Parts: sequence; C-alpha cells; structure tokens
Amino acid sequence: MHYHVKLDQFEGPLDLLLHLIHRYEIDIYDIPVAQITEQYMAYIHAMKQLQLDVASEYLVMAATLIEMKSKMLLPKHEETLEDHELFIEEDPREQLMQQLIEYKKFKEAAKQLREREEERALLFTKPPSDLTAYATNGAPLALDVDVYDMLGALAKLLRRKKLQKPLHTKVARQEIPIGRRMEEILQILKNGERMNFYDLFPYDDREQIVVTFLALLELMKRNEIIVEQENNFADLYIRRKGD
Amino acid sequence: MNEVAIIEALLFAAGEEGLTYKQLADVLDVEEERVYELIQRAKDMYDADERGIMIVEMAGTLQLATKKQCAPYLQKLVESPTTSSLSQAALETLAIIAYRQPITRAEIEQIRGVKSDKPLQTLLGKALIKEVGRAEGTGRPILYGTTKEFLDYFGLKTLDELPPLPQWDEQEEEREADLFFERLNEQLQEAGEQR
Amino acid sequence: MNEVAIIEALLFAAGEEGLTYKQLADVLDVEEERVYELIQRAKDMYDADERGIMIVEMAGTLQLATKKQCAPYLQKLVESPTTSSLSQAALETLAIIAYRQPITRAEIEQIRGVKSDKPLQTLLGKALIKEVGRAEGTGRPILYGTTKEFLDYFGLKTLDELPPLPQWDEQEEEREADLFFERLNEQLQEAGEQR
Repeated sequence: MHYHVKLDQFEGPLDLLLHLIHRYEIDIYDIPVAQITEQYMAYIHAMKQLQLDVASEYLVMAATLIEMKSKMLLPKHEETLEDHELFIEEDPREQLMQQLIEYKKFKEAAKQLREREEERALLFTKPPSDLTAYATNGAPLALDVDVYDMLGALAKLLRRKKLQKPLHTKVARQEIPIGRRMEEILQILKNGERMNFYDLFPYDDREQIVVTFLALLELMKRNEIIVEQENNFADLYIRRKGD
Repeated sequence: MNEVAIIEALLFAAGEEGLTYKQLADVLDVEEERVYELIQRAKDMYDADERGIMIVEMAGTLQLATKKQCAPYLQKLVESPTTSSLSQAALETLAIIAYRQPITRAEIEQIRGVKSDKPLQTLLGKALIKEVGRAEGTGRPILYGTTKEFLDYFGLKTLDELPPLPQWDEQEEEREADLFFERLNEQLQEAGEQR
Repeated sequence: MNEVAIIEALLFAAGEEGLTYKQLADVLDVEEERVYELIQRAKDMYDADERGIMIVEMAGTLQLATKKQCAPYLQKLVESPTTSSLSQAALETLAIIAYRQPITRAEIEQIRGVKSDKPLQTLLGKALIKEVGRAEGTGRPILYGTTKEFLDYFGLKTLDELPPLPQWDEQEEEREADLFFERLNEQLQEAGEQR
C-alpha cells in the first residue's frame, strides 16, 4: 500500500508549527523551544528521506528555531544589567508567538469561509434574462464597467451549474413539428377562453415564433379557431371555434 | 419536500433551457402522469395576483417566464439609468473573446451554452470587439477579437495584463476528461453490442 | 398589476445579477421604505411549503435563489457535479485579504509565512479579489481588496456580515493532521524495511 503524502498537507512552516503545538499540547505562551525545534527538525528530515522537495520557507524557519534555541541557552545576566536594559531584553519567542497567533486566526477564518462556500453552493441562481427585447427606444447602454466586472461575469459563467438540457429541445430546435404546436394551441384554448394573440408567443426564439405563426394560420384555414379584433389596432384575440 | 416546490426550483434553475416532463418525472421519481397533475397545481398557484411569473409550455418543454403584464416594468428596468451598463451576457461574451481570441460565434456559444448573437452585436456596436478574420472550414465563420478601444477602456497596455485564469484550464481539463469517458463508454457499449 | 408580482418578475429577470432596493423603488416609482415592506411580503409568500425559491440578499442586491432543501433534486440534474472549491492556500489568502484589506502581497506573505503569488493569481482570476490601489513607500506595491463577486461567492450581504475574526483557542485538536503523521510514520517504516 502506497500513500501519497503531499507536502502541501501543511500550508507552510507556521501551519506545521501550529500542528506540533496542538499535537504535543504545548502552551503557546511558553513554547519549549528545544522540544519544538527537535520535532520540527524530525519532520524536515522525514520529508527529505521521502525525497520530497522541502520549500525554502521551511528551512528558513528551521534556522530561526535553532537560533532561538541557542539564544535561550545563553545564561541570563539579570543581576549585572542596568534596570532599563531589563525592560529592553525581549523573550526571543515573542515574535514567533505573535506570528503563530496571528496566522491561526486566519486559518480559522478560512475554515469559516469554507463552510460558507459549501452552504452557498446549495443555492442555485439563474442567469439574467435577455432583456434587450424590452429596450424599445434603443437608448445606448452606458459603459461603466471595469475589468473586474468582466472577470466577475466570467467567474459566474464558469461557476454556473448547468442543468442537463432536455434532449427534446435539441431536436425541436432543428424542426419543431407544426402539427404538435397546433395541438398545443388547441389544448391551451380548450376551456373556451379567449386568448391574447401575443400570449401564444412565449419564446423569443425566431424558429419557435415562425412555427407558432404557421400553426395559427393552419388552424384558421381548417376553421378550428377564430381570430377577433374589437377595433382597428386593438389586440388580436384567438378563440376556439364551436365553443 | 413538497413536490410543487421542487418543480419550481428545478424550472427556475433550468432557466431558458427549460425541462421536459420526463426529466421532471425522473428527478422526482414519479410517473409522468403525476408530473402533469403537479404542473397543473403549479399553474394554478402562478395564477395568483401576487405572482409575476408563470409556466409556459412549448413542444413538451416547460419553463418559467415573466407574465406579459409585467413587460412595461421590465422595459422601465432596462431603460433605468441605475441599471448596470453592459449586460452580464455581454460581459461574459467579452471575457471569453478577450481570453480566447480569435474565436468564432459557435465556439462562444459552446462555452456559454446559449445563443450569443445579441451580446456580440452589442460589443461590436461599442467597438470593444471586431472581426479579425475567417476560420478555416465550412462556412468560413467570422473570427472575433478585442480592439484597441477594449484595451483603452479597461486601462490595459497589452492583453498580457489581463489576470491569468487558472480555473479556466481546470474546467477545460474536466470537460475533456468527461468527454473522454463518454466516448470510452460509447465504445464499450458498441463493443458489447457487437458481441 | 400587483406590486409583489412585479417585484417577482423583476427579480426573476435580473437573475444572479440581482437588483438593489433603490432599483426596485425606481421601477415601481415608490419610496424605498415601501419596497422594504413589499420584500417582506414577498419573503412571507416564499416561506410557503409549495415554494421552491426564495429571496436572498447577496452582495448588496436582492436575488431569487432555490431553497436549500431543493439542492439534492437539483444536483440530480447538474451536468458537471464537480463544483471546484477553492484550495486551502487560496482560502487562507482570501481570508487575510477579506479581514485586512487593503493589503499588499508582502503583508499577506508575512502572515502566512509562505510565498503567496499563486493563490493571489487564482483569486484574481476568479474575480474574488482585485487591485484597489498602491501602497505608499518603495516600489509602491499593489494593494488588494475583495470584490462584489467575493460577497456573492460566499453568500454575504456586505463585508460587515463576515463573522468576527476568530481568536486563539487552546482547547482545539486537529485530527486530520494527526492522520497525516500516522501515514508518514508508516511510510518511514516501510522505507526502513526496504533497506
């Protein structure tokens, strides 16, 4: 059995250190430098043994840890120092501690974002409808977008979860049977209601419009429907004959 | 989960493509007759005054659309100055051309999954894209590319200044892989049938 | 025409682009307060069991989206179910930018302790972040911030909706990484045995 251990299991030396701190229940406010350095180095050696590329950041951190360890080993001359120098002398671990605490916050924040990402993926939205047909007076669209708006539109497109297209429409697109559309129209009118002519054209697709129009003509020819208009320029109404 | 609600969600997400009775029946795991009943119930629901959308049916495909009476408001929306400038369709199309030029209309439509002649017209009208030649092959379709105005408008010196799109390639790979598996399956089935 | 119906039609047509309260007020020719009332009425309407869609507020706009409970049914119809999520590196980088914007690459790398140009490219390509200016000082490095698409991607109304930045928690355990160490040990043992 072969496991593929990825080095990117950890997001960098800070991530690895955080892991060690948790694993060995280390108090971040009082890091035992010798211990953690040893454990960190063990990891680096293991990586090398597995002939994995160890990113330079890991080696830099190794050097920092070793330096820190040696500083900690230096005897403290508290007695001999002037008072004000006492305050200046810093715990060499301070900076690393701050860095780890800071990084940890964002690692947690990333986890929260991941949860939100998953939640959001459960919502399906719909691409904007094409409204160009409604722009009657052809008022030119203003152009006030930037490159990120364009990228955003593309990101949405790539993110869009396409539902499977019905097999029927592909066939229908090529040739919508007029007979079928005639039946549909009769079906719609079966309750004896009058219907606005335009409501029979729910699709913008040109082919669909033509087919519907031809179907209406054919139905008129066969005397199956009546077209009414109350006065000039009023809307046309379609009714089934004999109802 | 209520079946009418599921139908509404499915039709909503399917958008302009719509869905067939059969697809709805498959997803709901019911007979097609049952779907007819449910669609009727949904239609009754959309009849309510408070509803601005309705179900339209064409050649066995169902889809949601806005009610005709709402048209004047949609028109107002389009003409409103607060409405965003370039439509999302045009922006998508522009992005595809920017990253994939030279490209034909058919290729753009392949990526977007919908007809794209209107957004192309808009972009040509704004001189953000232009015809840059003809592709080889049947019909020698027009190839589109971005213009100098495009670069000026977005404040780019060259096209190289566009941010790279890592996820694009990932998706392409996935798609290619899917295609590969589809073909493999077809071949396996064919081989099985021949036996 | 009923105002709630008009709102439904407008939101339906706007799709994932969404509309602001102001846009709706303009089109309906009413005060924004009135739109708040109407949206509340619409939301109540969508609460009904037989509704599969709802109103969500994302990236400063109102949008229609399917209800969460419908997701399993929609997923049955999705062409490519693999929605690529962000890598851990990209997510960490994005979290830093979201909470500390505007921020330079060097500052991000300081916090993460590793080079971060790749995740930055990924995030730019996905339009989740953008350049928002230049910092003072030598080289005038680029400052990054989040985009509208960022809010949309995580379903946030505004940046204020980001949860407060988590604080250090001592009680925590990380099981996953432990698993990693177990595997690493196994490998090392194997490697040792082979020798």
